Amino acid sequence: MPAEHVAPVRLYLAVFACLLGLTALTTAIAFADLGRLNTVIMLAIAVTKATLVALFFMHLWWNERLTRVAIGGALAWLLLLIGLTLADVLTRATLG
Amino acid sequence: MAELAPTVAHHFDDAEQQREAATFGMWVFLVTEVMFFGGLFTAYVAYRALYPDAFGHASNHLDVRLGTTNTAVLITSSLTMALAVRAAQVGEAPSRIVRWLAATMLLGATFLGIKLFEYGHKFHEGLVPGPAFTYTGPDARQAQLFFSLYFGMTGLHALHMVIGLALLGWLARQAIRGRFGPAFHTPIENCGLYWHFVDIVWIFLFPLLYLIGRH
Amino acid sequence: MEARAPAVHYLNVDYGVRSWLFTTDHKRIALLYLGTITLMFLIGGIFAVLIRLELLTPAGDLVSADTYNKLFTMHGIVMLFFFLIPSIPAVLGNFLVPMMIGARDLAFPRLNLLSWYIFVLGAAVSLWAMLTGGVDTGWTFYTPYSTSASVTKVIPTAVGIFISGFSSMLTGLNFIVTIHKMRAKGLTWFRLPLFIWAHYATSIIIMLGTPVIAITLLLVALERGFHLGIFDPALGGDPLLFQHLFWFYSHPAVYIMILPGMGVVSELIACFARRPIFGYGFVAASSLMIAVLGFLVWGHHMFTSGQSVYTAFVFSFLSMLVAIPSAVKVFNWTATLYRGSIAWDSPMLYALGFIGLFTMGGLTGLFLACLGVDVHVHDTYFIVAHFHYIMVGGTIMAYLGGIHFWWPKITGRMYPEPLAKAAGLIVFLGFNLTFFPQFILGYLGMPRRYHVYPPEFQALNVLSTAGASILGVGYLLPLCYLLWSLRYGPIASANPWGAAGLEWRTTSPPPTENFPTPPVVVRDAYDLDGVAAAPGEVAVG
Amino acid sequence: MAPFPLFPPEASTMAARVDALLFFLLGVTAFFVALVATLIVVFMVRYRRRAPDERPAAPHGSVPLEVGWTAVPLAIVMVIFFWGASIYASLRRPPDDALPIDVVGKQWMWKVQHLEGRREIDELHVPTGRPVKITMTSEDVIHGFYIPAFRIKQDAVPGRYTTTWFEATRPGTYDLFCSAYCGTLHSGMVGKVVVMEPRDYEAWLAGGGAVSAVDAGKALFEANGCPSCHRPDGTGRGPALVGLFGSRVALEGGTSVVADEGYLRESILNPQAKIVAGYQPVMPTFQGLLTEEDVMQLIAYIKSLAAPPAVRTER
Ligand code: HEA
Ligand code: HEA
Ligand code: HEC
Ligand code: CUA
Ligand SMILES: [Cu+2]
Repeated sequence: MPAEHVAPVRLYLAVFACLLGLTALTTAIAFADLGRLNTVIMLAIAVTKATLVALFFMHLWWNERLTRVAIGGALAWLLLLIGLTLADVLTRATLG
Repeated sequence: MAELAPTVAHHFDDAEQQREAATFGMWVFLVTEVMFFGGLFTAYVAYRALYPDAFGHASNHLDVRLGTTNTAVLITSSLTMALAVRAAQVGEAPSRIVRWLAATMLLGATFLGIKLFEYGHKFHEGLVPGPAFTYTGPDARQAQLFFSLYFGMTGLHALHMVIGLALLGWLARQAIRGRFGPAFHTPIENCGLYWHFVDIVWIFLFPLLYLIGRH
Repeated sequence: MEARAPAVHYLNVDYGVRSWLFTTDHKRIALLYLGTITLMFLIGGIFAVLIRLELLTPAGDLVSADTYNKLFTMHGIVMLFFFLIPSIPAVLGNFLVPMMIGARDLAFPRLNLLSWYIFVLGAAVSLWAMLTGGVDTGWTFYTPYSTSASVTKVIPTAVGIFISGFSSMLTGLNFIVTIHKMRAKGLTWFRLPLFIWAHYATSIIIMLGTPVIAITLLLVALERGFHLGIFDPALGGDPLLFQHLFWFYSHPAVYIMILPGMGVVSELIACFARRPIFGYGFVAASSLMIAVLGFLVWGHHMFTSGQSVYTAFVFSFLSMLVAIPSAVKVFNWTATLYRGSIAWDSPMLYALGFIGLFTMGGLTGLFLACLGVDVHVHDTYFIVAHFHYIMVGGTIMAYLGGIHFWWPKITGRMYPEPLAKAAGLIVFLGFNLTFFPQFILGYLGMPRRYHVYPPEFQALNVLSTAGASILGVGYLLPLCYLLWSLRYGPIASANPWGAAGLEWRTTSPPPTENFPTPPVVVRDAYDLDGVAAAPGEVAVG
Repeated sequence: MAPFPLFPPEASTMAARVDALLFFLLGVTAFFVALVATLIVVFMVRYRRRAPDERPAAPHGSVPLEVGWTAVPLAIVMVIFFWGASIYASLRRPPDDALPIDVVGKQWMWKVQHLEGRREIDELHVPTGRPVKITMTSEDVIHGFYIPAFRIKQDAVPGRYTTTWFEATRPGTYDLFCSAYCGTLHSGMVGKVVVMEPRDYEAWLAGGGAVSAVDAGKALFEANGCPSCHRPDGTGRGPALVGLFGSRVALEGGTSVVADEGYLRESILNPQAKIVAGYQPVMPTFQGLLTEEDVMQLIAYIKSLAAPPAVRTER
């Protein structure tokens, strides 16, 4: 692993500003009626925010690849759990 | 989750190996945390898909202003936490490390305070699942599912916050004693990872519980 | 030449209860686990004996219906969560993972000790619940029975299992970090013993699966205790959601139970056939394949539950695929024997018994993965036979084989070989007599978890009970002679079997630090170059 | 001791299909178990260690072999999968003309309602040579409706309907078990399936003298005030239910759904879940006011309200 990284304070502040901005945005969007798009946008914003936190506050950006593989694996597995469960729940009605 | 040991423990070759092991170990621990919350998220997604309207109506009973405020509070606490880790990394004085930790704790406590207030409010409105549930919307039964998930998810999240606060308190004690510096700051770094993770969970809970289905 | 025990080793560096209860030595912790899970096995075994006695006659004449329901529930819970899941990883894995990779200990020794305490706490809570009323939901805790209908101690039992889950996560975490970060110099991934590969794959499953069962049981407890209605059909909740969450862990968990056993068998076969495992890379990769595919098949426990037809097809299809890596292992083991130099020592007999019974159990798993047949045999004794073949015939055989094989390393003593062979034979015969008739019973349609049953099923049940009594003797035998050997067994040499693993290149028993000097690896796994030709001496080189 | 069979009777059209697959699987199993066991024993003897310092050559591995013993099992399991899936597909798709019978599971009994009126407990009378479709649910916990002689099994799940079907082939009396663990008397939740020649079945049906499910449903329909909103001509506050069953219903929000038993059940117990396009969500829930059996009778009645084709297309 490369020597430990010290991130500049400015970067932290920039990330922080982004996070606050996205929070405001997502709340604002909640009150606009965009149909299905609402949910999609809000989830996209949440994913972006989470990625920012993980990459910079949690130093994933500078970490060895192994940690990214580990956490990526966890997310893939979570999607698997949700995906296959949802597949059942949503297609059950058409039985028979 | 790290073994606290300022010197190299007998079974490690050197401090580098020890630090790598601790950081990697923490990430592997976070993997289990993802799956732990994952079970609840699965339940949430399944029911949201089955009862979109009921969940939409029910979510309108949550207070968006408080939710947004809490999101901002938690994000700020992540910033102060990151700065605390940084202070240790670059070898700032213990008092400065402690200052950032204290700020993080204060923000964390604020979050919990607001949450508690919200819970109290729900209690008075009869939105706590069980015999005291008095919601009378068109789909009261499914709304009860929503509030079960709401309390389950935010409750588990709050529990993590409480544990985080305890860890931070412990860190602050160690920091006062000058235990952390550029050579050794694994505990503060790992607690930071934990704290940020809890923040990320909230980043998802906020839109899922408060926002989707509003208007 | 008479073997001599080393003057100082991990067992005698320190004496007294405290030196054990506060130890951070992975080898001592392994022994703490060994003691605990042996106790658990006996408790689960007593439940099994009572089950079999009750089923001797069609009527419910030995115990009441409620008691019977508690018996099989507690039998399943104790055997799975408190015996089989920790068995090989927490005992043999704990002892051997650091030694096999040339490390002085696991990465987080104190977490390792903590995991044992957590395990004991979890077991104690569950056992307390069982002693003060018991629990009757079946080990599967299906809702809504567990959340609303059962009047037994569901919450404390679930909490006990919840707690013990953290113990297996700590063990898994320790293994993963240790295997990644603490391998000896020169020990590349493809020089790792297959035992390590198996434990690595197992740990991945533990880390990804166990949290889900933890949260699921927590939700059951909350629903029961605090009316949090997550699965409640009266609120529009979905009982099948519980089953999804439960099996998302519990199917992969069956691979937590079998993979370490497969790792043990690979070591035994390599040692007693005196040659590296045929197709090493394929066997290693198949462990990872099982870990990955194993997560994609959980719905095969729900073919008759009312789940969607389409997902049933998907789960059945993927269940078929998961059989392939297991087949690869079986064929490679068999091919290793070809032109080997096969010693008929007792651990090898256990390993070969494993292959046979696992093949049988695994192939009957295909009957269940096959949609058309599973509809008929689901929830019958066919299932009971299937999983006992794999878990009792497979994993426990491997576990016993491993315990015998590493006994000299662990204790510094040899056990009486003829008795060990006899025990192996008794277990094998008793096992088949117990569980083979259950396949027939299952196809005939005898449902599982039945306290009373139609009289035409009696003959086969009598056979099964007779077999169980033989099996019980077969299990008690090693318990006796292994204990006996602690005191009276001949002193073991450093490498009594002439095996190649790093763990044999240190004294029996090893010192606390495992190796006098950190080993450097220059050869592939199972390469016997540099190991003394005749078993007995510490190899040089 | 009672006589002891080693193989269950084959009494449905499905039984022979399942058994054929079973024998194929047994063949595969016997082959591989015998193969592996023989090889192990032969190698053990042939290559037993003769001298303590024997050093066999290390194997070199063989990719063709590895591919071979991956591909052959793969081919076999694909056969097993498709074979099993085809049986399952038929099992989950009841023929349209199947005789409907409703079953409610409850700790610890099976309650059976024949369309024409007879009700029974822990007994099920069916004719030979005619497909029978069982629609089931549970009043409490999950139960398992299992008839080994027919090789069918289906869990009865509280809160929803599940179905299975069979066509009995041989008159006789067979076991009916509850296969899903459901508490104290799980093993006592057993009954008999009596398979009769069609003539005998008709005679048996007529013998009960009870009101038919449709009539019982009609009575419930009136007693619960449904007609105040659901008039046959559609002039009430709710839609006409004539010809509803099996048709596609347009819902508020632009989606649509086929009106099967599950939809009807939901419309009665949880009317707000799916609102018919053009109507207000004013229908009260009947959750807690009707038992599962009542709901099944209401549905039988609604199903009986067949409509002239013209009305159908209009919906
Ligand atoms: C260690 C435990 C363990 C293991 C390893 C397995 C392995 C497998 N299991 Fe099993 N299973 C259980 C423990 C285990 N199982 C338990 C406890 C239950 C019941 C739970 C409950 O309800 O209480 C259960 C139930 C169960 C079911 C649900 C049945 C039901 O409830 O209706 C199914 C269905 O698909 C299934 C399938 C399989 C398959 C396909 C494998 C495969 O992984 C097997 C692969 C192995 C082989 C195939 C053998 C080797 C192959 C050869 C020698 C070559 C020839 C190969 C081919 C032709 C392919 N199992
Ligand atoms: C590791 C797992 C494991 C193991 C080892 C066993 C071991 C055995 N099991 Fe178990 N079994 C399960 C896991 C296991 N089982 C599970 C998960 C279930 C499903 C539960 C459910 O449905 O929820 C089950 C269910 C189950 C049933 C079905 C019950 C039912 O559905 O109604 C039966 C019936 O025969 C049975 C029998 C046996 C027998 C005879 C043994 C034998 O191998 C046991 C042999 C051991 C001994 C005989 C012990 C020796 C000790 C003594 C004799 C005591 C002496 C005492 C002192 C000295 C203090 N088991
Ligand atoms: C207060 C009036 C009212 C009463 C009483 C009432 N309903 Fe309804 N029902 C409605 C309305 C309005 C709708 C359409 C909106 C909707 O889907 O909820 C409807 C819809 C339905 C539907 C779905 C119809 C379709 O076309 O898809 C069924 C089935 C039904 N009701 C059955 C019943 C039964 C059975 C009863 C009595 C036990 C009953 N209703 C009592 C008002 C009523
Ligand atoms: Cu009803 Cu088992
Ligand atoms: Cu499985």
